[in-house]
Formats: sequence, structure tokens, C-alpha cells
Amino acid sequence: MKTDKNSLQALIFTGLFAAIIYIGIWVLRIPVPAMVGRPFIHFGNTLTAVAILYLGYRNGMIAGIIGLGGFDLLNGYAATSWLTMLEVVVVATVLSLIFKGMNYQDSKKNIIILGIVAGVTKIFTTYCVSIVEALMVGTSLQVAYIGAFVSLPATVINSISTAICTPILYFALKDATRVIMKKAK
Amino acid sequence: MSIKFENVNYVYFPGTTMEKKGLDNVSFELLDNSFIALIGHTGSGKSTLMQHFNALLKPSSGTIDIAGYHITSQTGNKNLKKLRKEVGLVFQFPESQLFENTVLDDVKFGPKNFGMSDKEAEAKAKKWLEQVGVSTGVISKSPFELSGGQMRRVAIAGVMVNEPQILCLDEPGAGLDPRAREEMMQIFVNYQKAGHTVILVTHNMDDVAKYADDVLVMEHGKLIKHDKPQKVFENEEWLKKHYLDEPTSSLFASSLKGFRFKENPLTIKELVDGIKENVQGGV
Amino acid sequence: MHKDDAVEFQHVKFTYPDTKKAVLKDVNFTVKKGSWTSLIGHNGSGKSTISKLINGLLLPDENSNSKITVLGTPVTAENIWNIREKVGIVFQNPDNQFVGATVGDDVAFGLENRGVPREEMIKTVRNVLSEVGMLEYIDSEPANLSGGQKQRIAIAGILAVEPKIIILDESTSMLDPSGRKQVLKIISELMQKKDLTVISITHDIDEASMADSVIVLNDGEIIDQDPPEKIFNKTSMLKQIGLDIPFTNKLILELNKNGIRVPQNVKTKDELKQYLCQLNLKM
Amino acid sequence: MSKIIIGRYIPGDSLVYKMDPRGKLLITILFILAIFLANNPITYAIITLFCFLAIIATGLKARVFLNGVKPLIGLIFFTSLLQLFFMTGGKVFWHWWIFSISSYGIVNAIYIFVRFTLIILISTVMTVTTMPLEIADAMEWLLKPLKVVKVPVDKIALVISIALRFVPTLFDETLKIMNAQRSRGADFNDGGLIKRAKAIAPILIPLFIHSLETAIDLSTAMESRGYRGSEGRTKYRVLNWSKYDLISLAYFVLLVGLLLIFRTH
Ligand SMILES: Nc1ncnc2c1ncn2[C@@H]1O[C@H](COP(=O)(O)OP(=O)(O)OP(=O)(O)O)[C@@H](O)[C@H]1O
Ligand SMILES: Nc1ncnc2c1ncn2[C@@H]1O[C@H](COP(=O)(O)OP(=O)(O)OP(=O)(O)O)[C@@H](O)[C@H]1O
Ligand SMILES: [Mg+2]
Ligand SMILES: [Mg+2]
Repeated sequence: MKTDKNSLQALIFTGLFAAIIYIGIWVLRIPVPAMVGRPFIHFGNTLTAVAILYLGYRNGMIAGIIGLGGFDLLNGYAATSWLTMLEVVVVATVLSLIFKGMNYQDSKKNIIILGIVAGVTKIFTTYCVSIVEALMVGTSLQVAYIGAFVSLPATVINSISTAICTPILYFALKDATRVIMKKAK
Repeated sequence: MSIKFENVNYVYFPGTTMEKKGLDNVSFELLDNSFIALIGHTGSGKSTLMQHFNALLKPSSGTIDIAGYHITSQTGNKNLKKLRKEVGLVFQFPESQLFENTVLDDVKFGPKNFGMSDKEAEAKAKKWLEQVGVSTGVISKSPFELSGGQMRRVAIAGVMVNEPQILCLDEPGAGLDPRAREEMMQIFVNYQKAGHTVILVTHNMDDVAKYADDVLVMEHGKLIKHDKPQKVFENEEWLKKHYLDEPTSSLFASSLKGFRFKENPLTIKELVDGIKENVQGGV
Repeated sequence: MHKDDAVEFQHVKFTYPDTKKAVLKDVNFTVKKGSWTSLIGHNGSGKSTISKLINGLLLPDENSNSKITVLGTPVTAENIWNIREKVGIVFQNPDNQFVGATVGDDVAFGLENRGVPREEMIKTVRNVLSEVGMLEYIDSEPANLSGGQKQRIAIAGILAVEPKIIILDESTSMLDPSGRKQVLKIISELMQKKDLTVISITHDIDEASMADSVIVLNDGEIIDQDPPEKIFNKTSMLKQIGLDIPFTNKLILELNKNGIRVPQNVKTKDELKQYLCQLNLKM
Repeated sequence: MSKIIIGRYIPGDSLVYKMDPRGKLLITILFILAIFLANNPITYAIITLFCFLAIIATGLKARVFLNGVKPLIGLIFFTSLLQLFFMTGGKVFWHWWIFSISSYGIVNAIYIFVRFTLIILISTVMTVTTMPLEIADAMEWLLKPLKVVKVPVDKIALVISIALRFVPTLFDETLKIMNAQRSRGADFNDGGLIKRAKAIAPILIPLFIHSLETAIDLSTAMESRGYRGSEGRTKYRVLNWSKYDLISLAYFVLLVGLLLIFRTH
């Protein structure tokens, strides 16, 4: 599936992956206490990271943009959905560059590192997004910093879950795919 | 310890515009160790009813007594594990629940969740894989490598391995070739004979006639009949009215002019016996 | 190739890449224009592979004397788009072939691919939807349709591009009995009206009995091709390769076993009925 | 089959519904940008008025819009309060450690409150009156210029439509898999973070497998129906500009005009 990113099958799977990401936010969520922001851990970010590693830079990024961004767009966060999409671009770029630096060797160690990178990048991008959101509604810069800072804990928890789950899912998925594609190729 | 539903109602999405009655005042009692068929056409509420057997859905009102549990709308999610062990549910196309790296590990998933040690779980899993006809050669393969029929067997083993008192199956034969279907049914009959209750959701009236002791007929979320197969298939008019098929044998029998059958023949065996009586009886 | 033939396979061998064993070994058969042909065989016997070879989704192993011809055109890499104009396949899973966002979009998909102008498309879509009795659903989304309805949409989508051959690859196997009946009824009506050639791959004995000709496939080899009455009389062969036999033949078998000798020339259900009635009167 | 609804679309037939989704999407974006023009009580009043008129034009109940704001109400208050306590300038009424309440702070907190709420309301107008499918069509149109810089817009459009098409199907599948695993004793609402994270593998792996198979089946079905890429295809679904798009454009121009006149320079 990775070999030919333009094959119809690969594009369809990208669409289905986007749908899974959407469902990952919607159905698979764990409530966490938080002062502000969305007080639940969802698996959208994890699945996006997995999509990027699994489908490659372009298709993974598209799946993430559609899944995460589309969720926001359709579910009441339309005004800031473009920021979510930008976040995906950043995460996809960072992950893909590092993965490339690793020569696409998906050893256990590498994927764990990439999971952590995804989590950390996400903390950074979410912080920036919070600031932009605050500026969008017209706060002063200082207030934007503080606001973004206060919403960090929930993000950190989400990022930790991303770091933990990405490797688990990546390998499970890869094993299963290898078998299916062997059967179907 | 029979299964008893009393005035069970279930509403999907209560209080919204999409509100929909899934079960409408359903009451019945089922005997232990029997083979029960659950029939009704698409959307009649069979799957909804089935999911009440192990409290995946809880009644909006009414009560259910099953496997020593008393379930009402107030029943919490805690402590349902034992119930889930005692009431096994096999969903339609159950191969879609497989996820582990090996067949063996997948079958062990249930027993381990229910608190069995790894060793015990492995022994049980091996036993049940053999029972459902999965050869030992494939148990360390990935379940996704198997053919559709084999995957189905593994998935069914994954539920039977918990040795539930009550085993519910939603069209376990769908999409299989005839031989595989037949073998599958035999496994369930044997399970019932060994002292368990089997509840089978099916569209195949010949299977109902052949295997069931007791039949539940659903329509629009209501239980419209609960009786022995002989009684359920007794009235042609009634069956037509509710869009239910007759077993092939009784259909054939009723088209034989001049024949008299003591009892409506539901299976080929009964039909042959009946024909024999007719053609030889006059001698 | 005879000019009355819709499909002809000559010495076709097929091996999936990365596998060593050929799944089809020297397959030869012809399908007459305007006929209904059933293809039966157990799970994994190679039925779907044959259907994909017919419209060039797969190409046979390189071999000088192997040849597939569809309506006079050899199936080769250059011709596949021509062939696909003439051959439509309805697949097994209703969900996985519904491409469009709504019923109308889905039916139009094939027309869009062929660059048909929009005005014409709108007309055709409405026409074919009314032919399968689904016009009122033109704006429905797939999530709101039953499996049987989705398959009818799939048929409409194929009719829209006016193919000459329709292949049903277990298209009814995931449907309930009423959905199955509807789909088959529509196909047989259309076949008359539009002079279609139908190839149906199925495990359902009643569906296979509707055909003019039945091809029996076992482990990648064609072991028989004959009209259904003849094929289904070869009960021991069918049993041996794990296929079902129709009710009438089962009954005849049982009657014979029970001392009621049914003459060889009694083959169909009606003949059997007649024979039994006569027998009863004589008594 | 469950009849789930993706997103927040509510069926209706007021004039907002009759607009072209492209128009709605564009005007919504422009409207949000226009809010930035407001910088004094009059302009805020004008834009609030225009926003409420748009809400009325949808013909939907007020509750729909309250529900849109509800999940974010905490964040709105929180942000406004931060502004209230941290903004300095003007007359100071109260001061403690790093916090203070000043006249600037009060005014700005109110502005933020209004602005935040308006952004949510106006985007709610779009989301509740436009079907996800229409939004997707509009996005495809918006993306079109990117073709010039080699963005594979057609492919993205295909991916979007597949995603939309399969969210309900995969949703059903997810629930079914969860129920099947629950029947095998799996527990998704119990234990700490890691335990719960691990518990999703039995849901997600089958879901991936199912999707892989769907991708294989669907691509086979599409190819056998003659799909060979987006070139040379005609389109069954087309978007049509209507007079309502002109009306709303005029409405928007009027708004911007008024804002430009009344804003303080
Ligand atoms: N998750 C759900 N959400 C909302 N409605 C549902 C849901 N599941 C089922 N229903 C509705 O409840 C009714 C009964 O459905 P159910 O699945 O129990 O029928 P069934 O008898 O099992 O049908 P089938 O033979 O097709 O499996 C149907 O009208 C269905 O649309
Ligand atoms: N893409 C593939 N790659 C490798 N082997 C395959 C592939 N598809 C099918 N096979 C194998 O080829 C054989 C024939 O498969 P095919 O799908 O044609 O069978 P079938 O008769 O249609 O079976 P069913 O009744 O289960 O649909 C099987 O053994 C199958 O495992
Ligand atoms: Mg059901
Ligand atoms: Mg097949």
C-alpha cells in the first residue's frame, strides 16, 4: 500500500483512515478533568500520527487534515478548524523529516521515538494554536500566553497518550496489514 | 435458572428526534438446555433483543432475569463481567472481531479477560479450537491468513471457549458454503446436548424446523409468537401475513393434493414418514 | 468463438502473484448470449477469480494457447476498458461497492467515468432507478438503505451504462430472504427486457436452479457444465465436493431410501408432486 | 443499522438553506474576518445585529444556537476573565498582586465575550444549515486554484468523499466490534490511562482490517465500473449559484460598509 501512493486502493484507504480518525475523536474518548478546553482524551491525534507513519507524508497528512480538521469543521469548532489542519501539517512534516532521517527504519526504538516526537510536537503546536485562538477573539498577547499555558495540562495528557499508543497501534496495524496484503496481492 | 423477560421495552435515542422503539413490551420465559430459534424479518428487533441477553443493552423499562442476574434500567455497568462469561454472544460475521497476532492468542482473549491464568486459557483455547474444527497446524498463524470459513470458526471458538451456559448466535452460517454451514450447526447442536442453552438468530426456516425446540418470532420490536416450531408453522395464513417463510418440507406437503398428514411435516424426515403413511397406509 | 457466445474461456490458467499454486488450472467453458449461467463451487474454489478475469480486473497467466473472449473481443491489457463497457459486476458486500454519497450519485458513477454529459446522465439515472423500483430513494444516503436496497442500486448503476453481461458474484449472500428474492426477481425481469447475459456465482441452490446452465467448479477446475436439472441429479458428485443439493433431489433420495421408489425420469418438483399424487390415488 | 448523523446539520428550507454552499462558506469566512473591523460599541452593536439577523434568517430555533455555544461557554468566560484581570490601562478599580481590574479591562473583556460568541454563532449558522456533503463540495471548489501549485485537488476530493461516505458505516462497525469484544470480557471504561489505551487495540485493529478489505473491494468495484482517474470525467453533482447568494453578498457588503463608517480610526 505504501509503494504506490497514487493507486486507487491507497487513496481509498486514505479516505477510510480519515473516517477512522473522525470516529477516533467521536467515539473513542476518555474524559479527563480539565479547567478549559476539551476535557477528554481522544484517539484522533494518535491515529493521525499512525496515519503519517503508515501512509506516508502526503496521504497521512491528508487523512489527518480531513479526519481531525473535518471533525472540528462539522462539530462546532468550524472557526478554528483551519488551525487544526495547520497543526496536522506541522506534525506530519516533523514526523516525516525525522522518519526520513531514520531511513524509514521502523525499528521498535525508532517508532517509540517518533511517538514521543509526535506527542511533543503536538504540545508545541497546541500551545501556538491556543495563542492564535485567543488573539482571534481579541485578547492581548500576554493574556493569550497565559490562557494557552493554563490549557496545557489537558494537552499534555493527550500527548502522553499519543506517545504511548502510537507505537502500539503502528506495529499491530503493520503486522495485520502484512498478512492481509500478502493474501490480497 | 431459566431466562425470563418481563415487559421489556427498549428505546434507541430516547428523547431525540431519532427516537425509535427497539423492543416493545417483550415478555417470555425460556427453558434451560433448550435450542431456541429467534426469527423475524430485517429490522424486527432480533439483534436488539440479543444484546439484552448479556446486558450490552439494558431495558428502558421492564426486567430481565438471566444466568442468575436481575437486570433493569438501573443496573450499573460494574460486575457485568460474570454475566458476559455466562452468556456468550456471537455477532453476525464474527470474524470481524479478530485482532490478535495468532489464532491461539485471539481465542485466549476471552478467558484471560475473565480472569483465567495464561496456562489455563491456552489449554481451553486449544480444546475449543479443536472442537470447532480448526486444525492445530494453524493455531500459531495469524488469524487474517485463514480463509473466510476458518476465520469464522476461530471467532466462534473465541466465544465458546468461555463455555457460557447460554450461547447466542446471530446468523452464524451467513456467507458460508453449504458444507461449512451444516458442520457449524452440528457444533451448536452438540453444545446444546452437552447441557447448555443455545439461541440461534436465523432466516433459514429449515434450520428452525430441524433444530429448534422453541421459537421466538419478532416483528416491529414486538414478540408476536413464542411457541414450538410445530405450532409456529401451523397456520399458513398467519405466516403469510407476517412475511415468514414456511419450511420447504411443509410447503411441499401442503401442495400435495389428496394427502393427509397427521402433523404438518417440518423436516424431510417427517415429510417422508408422512408420505409413506399416505401411500402405504391405504394398502 | 461462436457468434452466439458471450464469454469463452480456453485453457485459462491463473496464479495470483506471490503465490505458487495456480488457483485456476486449464479452465474451459462458454456462456451463451442471452442465457443465465450459474457458477457454483465451495469457498475458495476460484469463482470470484473467474469473474475478475472476465472483465479484465485480472489477466490470465501468459500462455500461448490460453484465451478469454468476451462478445467477440479478446480480453487483453489493451482491451480492458472496452470490455468493462460491456460487463458489469455486482459484488458480494453491499456496502463496499456503494461509491456515491447518495443513491443518485452512485448510479451516475459509471456514467461520470465515461464522460457522459450531465443532462443525459440525469435522465438515465432516473430511468434505471425506476427500473429497479428505487426512484423515490434518489436522494437517500447509503446509511439509510437496507442491504437489499443497496444491491438494487448497484444493479441500477450497472444498467446505467448498458452492459451486455451482468455478473452476480454472490450478490445475494449477505441479504435476508426477502432482499434476496427481490434482487433475483429484478434480474430475471431485466434479463428478458434487455437481452442480458447473466452469470451468477452463488451458494444458494434456489438461485442456481434459476439458471439455464450450471457450471461446477472444484479447486480451480471445471468438473461439469449442464442444465440445472441434470447437474442436481448428480447428487453424489455434489455431495463429494461439499455442495448442497436441492430440496426435490434430497426428497427423492430419502424416499428411495425409505422404500418408495421414484422413477429416474422424475426430476423436477412438479414431476415429483405429480408422481406422488398418482401413487396416492392408486393406493 | 443505526441512523447516526454526522456533524450538526439540521434539515430546513429557509433562504439560508437555499444558498450555494460555496457562497455560505465564503461569506462565513469573510464575516469572521469582518468581526476584526469592530473596535467600538457602535460597530460591535452593528455586527451583533447582523449576526442575529443571519440567525433569524435560518428559521431555526434559538436552542440550536445556544447548543452551539454551550460547549465553549467555559472557555469564553475564562478568556474574558483573563482579559479582565490582566489588561491594564484606563482607570484602575482594583489591584492585587498581578491581577487588576481596570476600565480598559472591563471594556475589552466585554468585547472579547461578544466577539468570541459571534464567531461561534456565525460558524454555527453555516454548520447547521449546510450538509457535510455540501461543505465538502464547497471545499473542493475553494481548493481548485491550488491545482496550479500541483496540489492534487481531485485526489483530495476523492479522499474527502470516501471519508464522508464511510463515517457512518465505520461508526456502526466500531460499535459492533466494541460490543463483540465486550462480550468477550473486554472493558473499555476501566483502569488507568495505559490500560485504557491498550484496550483500544482490540477495537482499532479489526477496524483497520475491515477498512483494508473495504479499500480492496471498493477499488475493485470502482475499476470495474470504468473508473480511471479524474480526467475526462463529467459530474452528476453540480453546485448552482442562486439569487440568495447575491442577497447575502449584498448583505455582507452593507455590513462592511457600516463597519468602515462607524469604526474609530
Ligand atoms: N444502534 C441503533 N440505533 C438506532 N436504531 C437502531 C440501532 N440498531 C437497530 N436499530 C433499529 O431498531 C430496529 C431493530 O433492529 P435490529 O437490528 O434489532 O433488527 P434485526 O431483527 O436484528 O434485523 P436484521 O435481520 O437485519 O439483523 C430497526 O428498525 C433498526 O433500524
Ligand atoms: N488476491 C489474492 N491473492 C492471493 N490469493 C488469492 C487472492 N484472492 C483469492 N485468492 C485465493 O484464490 C483461491 C480462489 O479464490 P476465489 O476468491 O476465486 O474463490 P471463490 O470461489 O470466489 O470463494 P468464495 O466462495 O469464498 O467467494 C482461494 O484459495 C483464495 O485464497
Ligand atoms: Mg440483526
Ligand atoms: Mg468469491
